[in-house]
Amino acid sequence: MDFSFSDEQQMLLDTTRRFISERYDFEYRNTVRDSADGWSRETWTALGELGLLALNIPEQDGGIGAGAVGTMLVGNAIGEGLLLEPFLSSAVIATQAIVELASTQQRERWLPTLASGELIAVLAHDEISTRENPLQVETRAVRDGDGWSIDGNKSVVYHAPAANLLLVSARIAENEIGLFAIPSDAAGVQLLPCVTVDEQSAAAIVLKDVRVSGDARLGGDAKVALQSALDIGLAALCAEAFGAMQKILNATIEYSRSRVQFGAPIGSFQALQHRMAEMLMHLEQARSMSYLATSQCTDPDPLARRAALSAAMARMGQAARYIGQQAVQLHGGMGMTDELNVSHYFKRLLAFELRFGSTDQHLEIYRLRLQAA
Amino acid sequence: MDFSFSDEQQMLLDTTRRFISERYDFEYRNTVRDSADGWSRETWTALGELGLLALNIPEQDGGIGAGAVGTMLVGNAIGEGLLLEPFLSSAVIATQAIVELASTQQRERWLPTLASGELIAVLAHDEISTRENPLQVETRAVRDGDGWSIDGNKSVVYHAPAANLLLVSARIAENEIGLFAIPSDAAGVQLLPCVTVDEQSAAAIVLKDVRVSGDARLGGDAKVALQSALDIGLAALCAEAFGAMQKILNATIEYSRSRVQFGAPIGSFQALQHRMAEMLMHLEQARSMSYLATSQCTDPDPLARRAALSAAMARMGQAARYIGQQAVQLHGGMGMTDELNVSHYFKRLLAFELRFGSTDQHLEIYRLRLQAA
Amino acid sequence: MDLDFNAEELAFRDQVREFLATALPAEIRDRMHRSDDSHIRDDIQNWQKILHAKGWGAPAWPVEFGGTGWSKTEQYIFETECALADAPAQLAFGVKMVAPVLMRYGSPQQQQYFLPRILAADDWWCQGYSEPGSGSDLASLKMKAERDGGDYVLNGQKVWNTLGQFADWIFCLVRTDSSGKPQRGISFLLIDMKTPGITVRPTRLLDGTFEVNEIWFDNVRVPVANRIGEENAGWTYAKFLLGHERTNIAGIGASKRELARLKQMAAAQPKAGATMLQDPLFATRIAQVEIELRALEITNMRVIFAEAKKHAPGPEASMLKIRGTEIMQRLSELQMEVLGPDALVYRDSSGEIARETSTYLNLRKLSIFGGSNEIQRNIIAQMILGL
Amino acid sequence: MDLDFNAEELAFRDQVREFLATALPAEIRDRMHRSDDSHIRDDIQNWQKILHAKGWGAPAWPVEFGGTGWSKTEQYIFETECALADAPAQLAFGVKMVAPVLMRYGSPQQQQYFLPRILAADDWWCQGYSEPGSGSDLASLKMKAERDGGDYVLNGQKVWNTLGQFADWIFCLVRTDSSGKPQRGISFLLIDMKTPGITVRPTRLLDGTFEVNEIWFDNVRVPVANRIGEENAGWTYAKFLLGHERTNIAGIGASKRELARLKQMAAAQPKAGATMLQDPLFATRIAQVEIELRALEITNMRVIFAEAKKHAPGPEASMLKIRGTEIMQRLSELQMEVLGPDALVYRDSSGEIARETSTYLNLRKLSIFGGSNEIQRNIIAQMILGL
Repeated sequence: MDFSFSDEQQMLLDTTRRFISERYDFEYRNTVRDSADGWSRETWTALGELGLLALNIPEQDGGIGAGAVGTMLVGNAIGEGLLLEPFLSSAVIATQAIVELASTQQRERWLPTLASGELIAVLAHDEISTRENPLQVETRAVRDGDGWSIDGNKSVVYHAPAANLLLVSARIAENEIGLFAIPSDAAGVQLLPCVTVDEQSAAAIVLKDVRVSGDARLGGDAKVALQSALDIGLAALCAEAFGAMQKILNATIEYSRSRVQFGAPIGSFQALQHRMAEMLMHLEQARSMSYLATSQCTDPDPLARRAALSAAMARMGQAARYIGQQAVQLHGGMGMTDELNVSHYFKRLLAFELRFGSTDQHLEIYRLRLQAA
Repeated sequence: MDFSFSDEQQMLLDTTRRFISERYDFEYRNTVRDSADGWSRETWTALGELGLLALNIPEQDGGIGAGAVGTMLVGNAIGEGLLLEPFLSSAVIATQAIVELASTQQRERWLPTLASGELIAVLAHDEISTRENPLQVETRAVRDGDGWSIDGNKSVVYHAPAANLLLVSARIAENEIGLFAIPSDAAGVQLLPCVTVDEQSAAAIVLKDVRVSGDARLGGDAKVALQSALDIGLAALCAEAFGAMQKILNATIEYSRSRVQFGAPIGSFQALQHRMAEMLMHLEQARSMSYLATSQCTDPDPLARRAALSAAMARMGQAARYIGQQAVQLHGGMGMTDELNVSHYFKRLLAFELRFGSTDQHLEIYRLRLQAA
Repeated sequence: MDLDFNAEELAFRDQVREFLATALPAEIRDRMHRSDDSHIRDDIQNWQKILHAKGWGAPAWPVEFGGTGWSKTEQYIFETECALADAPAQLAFGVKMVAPVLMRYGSPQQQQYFLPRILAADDWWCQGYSEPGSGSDLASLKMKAERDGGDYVLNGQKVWNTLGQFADWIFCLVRTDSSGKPQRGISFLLIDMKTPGITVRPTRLLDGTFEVNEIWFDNVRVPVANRIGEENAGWTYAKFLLGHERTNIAGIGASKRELARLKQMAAAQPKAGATMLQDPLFATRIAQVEIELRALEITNMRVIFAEAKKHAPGPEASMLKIRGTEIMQRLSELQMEVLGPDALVYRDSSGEIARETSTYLNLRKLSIFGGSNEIQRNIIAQMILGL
Repeated sequence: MDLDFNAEELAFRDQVREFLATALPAEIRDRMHRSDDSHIRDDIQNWQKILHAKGWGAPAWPVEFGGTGWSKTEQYIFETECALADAPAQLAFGVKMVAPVLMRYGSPQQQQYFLPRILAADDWWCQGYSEPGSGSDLASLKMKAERDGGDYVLNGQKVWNTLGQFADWIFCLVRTDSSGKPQRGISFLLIDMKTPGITVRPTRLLDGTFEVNEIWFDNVRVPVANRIGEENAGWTYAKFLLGHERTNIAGIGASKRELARLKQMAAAQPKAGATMLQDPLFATRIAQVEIELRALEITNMRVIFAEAKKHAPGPEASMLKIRGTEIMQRLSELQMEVLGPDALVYRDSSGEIARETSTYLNLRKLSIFGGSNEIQRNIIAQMILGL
């Protein structure tokens, strides 16, 4: 039992936090949000220069190989800073899928540019059918000479408009899923851009007879690697959510100290004090569950991994909702405005509840396992 | 829409309340509780003299025919006074079953003595099997010449040790239930007395080859009448529970006004004020649902009746738990003692949650209806 | 005791339903159904004109002022049916807020000028109460009104002004005396929004909409004749108004409408070979809110019944406000949960805003505005429990 | 970061498990399993003697006083395993409460006399803190101790004294000075329960049991030598003690044990052709509490890890107390719900008390005693959040 972090891990956290405090304050973030792209290439390049895009690239591939704990700490800071750049999408999930599945040639082609930020890749996986079963893909890839022809519809893919490369999951046979690397400007690929509730750029993707060569496919059956990439992404998303929760609670405590009503700071009212105490307990339970997700997201036992990750998501979803809603409530009308950061954290936490399965879905996964035991 | 009560109804409430305040204070109640029988014959006779045991006897049978509303108001007062006498068991449920099913001869025999309190009858119905389905009776009655032989096990029957007459439900055929009036001292009847969590006298009943004559049976198939008696009983139990909730909340408010900690009455602390405000909202929602149960417990449409009664039980069970637990909590250590009435109300409310189906069971009944709609 | 409507009440309800079925323009109803606020000023004003033509422009007003003379129960039935039919809510600031104050405390001239114009939707009213430092603690408001001849000269700022961007008139609480207790020294003014020196700045909310405003007053001159009642007695009028604002605060009709929508959504959402409505846990969540709403409906009718006897809305309205807003927020949570990952899309490629998500965000205000739910709990503790 | 126990910690756990499997007498374990308190004094004392013989009589004490010298983690493992094995909890008043005060503030004579006797279960200790008017507001205590030669003369009343009916000694907070702030003027005395003038009156609780007492002091003479530390400095010692009382406050082991029992009960209770464990709603309720417990277990270990570095238990213990007691109460609610109507029977015809029902009633105390959960929230707000 050890809750300390290595010097290297701590440095990742400090580096990211320092970058955010120096280069990505709330005002700058709002400029980025209001820009046409909704994210900042400049920030992205800087993150690459700091090495943060190489966290999930193994050392032998020229990366940092920071593992789940390093990713968690950076994720915390990214959640704290509400970054709008595709860290989770490209540097965690897509990178992990490539690391797991790609051939030597593909690795050499993609990993260095992923690390620098030149290449942005996103996993185009979710569909209507994956809501109930994350591996139930309806997009189909059929043989087309040496290559493949791909047809299907992908629902909201975070940061797809920013991506050069789409990693598209497609069903090849009844029980086989392939992962295909498709340039986002390939013929037959149509992006339907949208803005997510947490104001990130995303797109639904329509694939119509998209022809790719044989070497566009990464590895063989992609099911295990897909699940692995999604699970590592889930743990990183938990880390982001925890960072956001911590910040929104701190903002609430600060606000309650300075906001005076009836001649006293509202933080001196016992009912509000107890509310904030409750928020803190949610926060600490969420921190514990974020640790659990991080330490179990690479567990080779799929059942134990599922149970731990679902427990984490169920508990953190509950914390996200309670902390988020109460933070807005305690800010009063100010919490409803776009002007304070509290509403932005609130929306990020709402998106957390909606990505990677809802609180109830994870509760169900956990409950079914409990009933089967 | 009319929430007023008739003068007659209001008088029933006033009469019962006056009787309790003059003759059944907390001290007296504790003497009754600690007595060997656990209830007071003297009180029972007095209730009969006040006419309160004839509430559910129709006027043409010499009763008051006060209906569900009158029963509710008396039930409120009985819950407020935490009476230990078999009002609900005998004067409501058993009386209703007799009124619904009994022949003229049986009515003439039983109803006058029920009204005076001389006769105490209880419905011996619940078994292990009725927990899931209230009409799933495993006790069997088989023909024995002109009469019947009855075998089975009845679980906790409130006030059975006080009863002269047991109304025993028994299966006659696959889809037919008979109700049999059996003297409690009949051969083959064994009472296993127990004390309930709300300190009322009760018993499990073992029936071994209990022989009764043909005229011991009340009416034909008893299913409809049984459900009717149980439903009227349920509404009356809701009324008792509401009375108890109101009293325990008032006791809590009073206590919070007088108990001084940190130099101020604890009722001046905002967190506790808000807790009591929440308790009040539960109370008012419970009152509304008690009204609903009362007005729907005789609804001829069985589905509408089920939905309304289950909604009432689910909501009132939730209120009973919240109000009961918080009342003990706000009384601090004193709430844990036998000395104050708060713990007695708390236990009465706990029993409310366990009788006539749990909160979750009623939620399920309601939910299934909603899904079927 | 009878929980059901009697024959007369049912007949009245049928009359309202029939009117709504024929008189509510389809395009308004459809926009309301989609929470489309793009024509909100016109939709509200046009509907008010239709109601006025029918003689139903002011359900709660006495007949002598052009009201319906309806009982509390009839008013409740009317509002509930309107909400169920997706009719726009009447603009409360005129009909329900400033009008009762005018009727009770206004001068004959004020009454004669303003009340008919409110009925006929000639004027759009808004409210100037909250200030940056005065939210829950309203009595601490600071906006100065200094006498200068026959005028007050106003300087200061109001916030959380709802829909004031469309307003012709605003009623304001202003400080006319700072010497005594804060509740003393407040006056109640009616102000023409076209008066020079008024600047309206919309506040961007978390859902991207602009439904509240900051209003700046820079040497704004308001005739003394536009004051309601006595100088420095505004707090009395504001408290009177507060009671009236809360008559339909439980929002039973709106919640019933959204509950029905929730069930439809859940019945259409696939889950485990069936639908989300068939999911035991989710259906239990729906059942719980439906039961809570049923209880609140009865509680609401009880309050109406009691008020009809003693006339003034009491602190019970605080309970209706808390539970009513909790139910509305809960329904919007559950609707969002039915959408699941689809609720992530806030604005799709056609620029369409996702109704359920934006509603969820927007409805966080319910427990904050109109006297926060914490303030309501204080009121319950103090006014009902006597703590 | 590693959430799992390392090899040494696992080896230690196995050692504890093996010891418990062999050394815990079956009849004690069975009584504890049934929540049978009929032999509670003997069971606790006998188990303490067994632990003492093994050298484990005082897991948290330093070696020089006869303790184990175990790390915080080892102490946590030991207590968790003991609870899982249905071993009686050690009597906290001696080993965990008065002993740390003696070690830190006691005189050498006091240490030499009392500590070995605590270890060997020679003395049963109890606590005299609360008074009728001083519950949450402990500093307002009034019990008078007046100097008379080499003695204090005590007059007053203590309440909520747990298991004092068996006690040989009591440690008391008494008032030796009423002139200044209430926290000043309190002294900490060790009192022989056989001293003339002490009357113990058991308090009947809502579950019919007698586990707390009122203690009356009528001119009770206590030698000044039995005072801990300085006169009027007792509040300091009490605060020090309070921290120590809360090390294992989350009760992870006990909750894990009761969770396992809950699942067994649910798996044995028929429901709809299957069992209650197969019921989606009830299983969800179990899942929620299991997840909360898993999170609290990690939170608890985090607190232990942090404490091991800075030594003093901090206000984080308040979080563990609140969540830990909520979980224990929730588990007992759910056990009672499995029993359903059977939980109505409190005492059956054989005089047997229903375990689950009486436990449910009894555990209401968890959120009240040991610093109510409201007081803990105050502590969190003030000490952690700085409000």
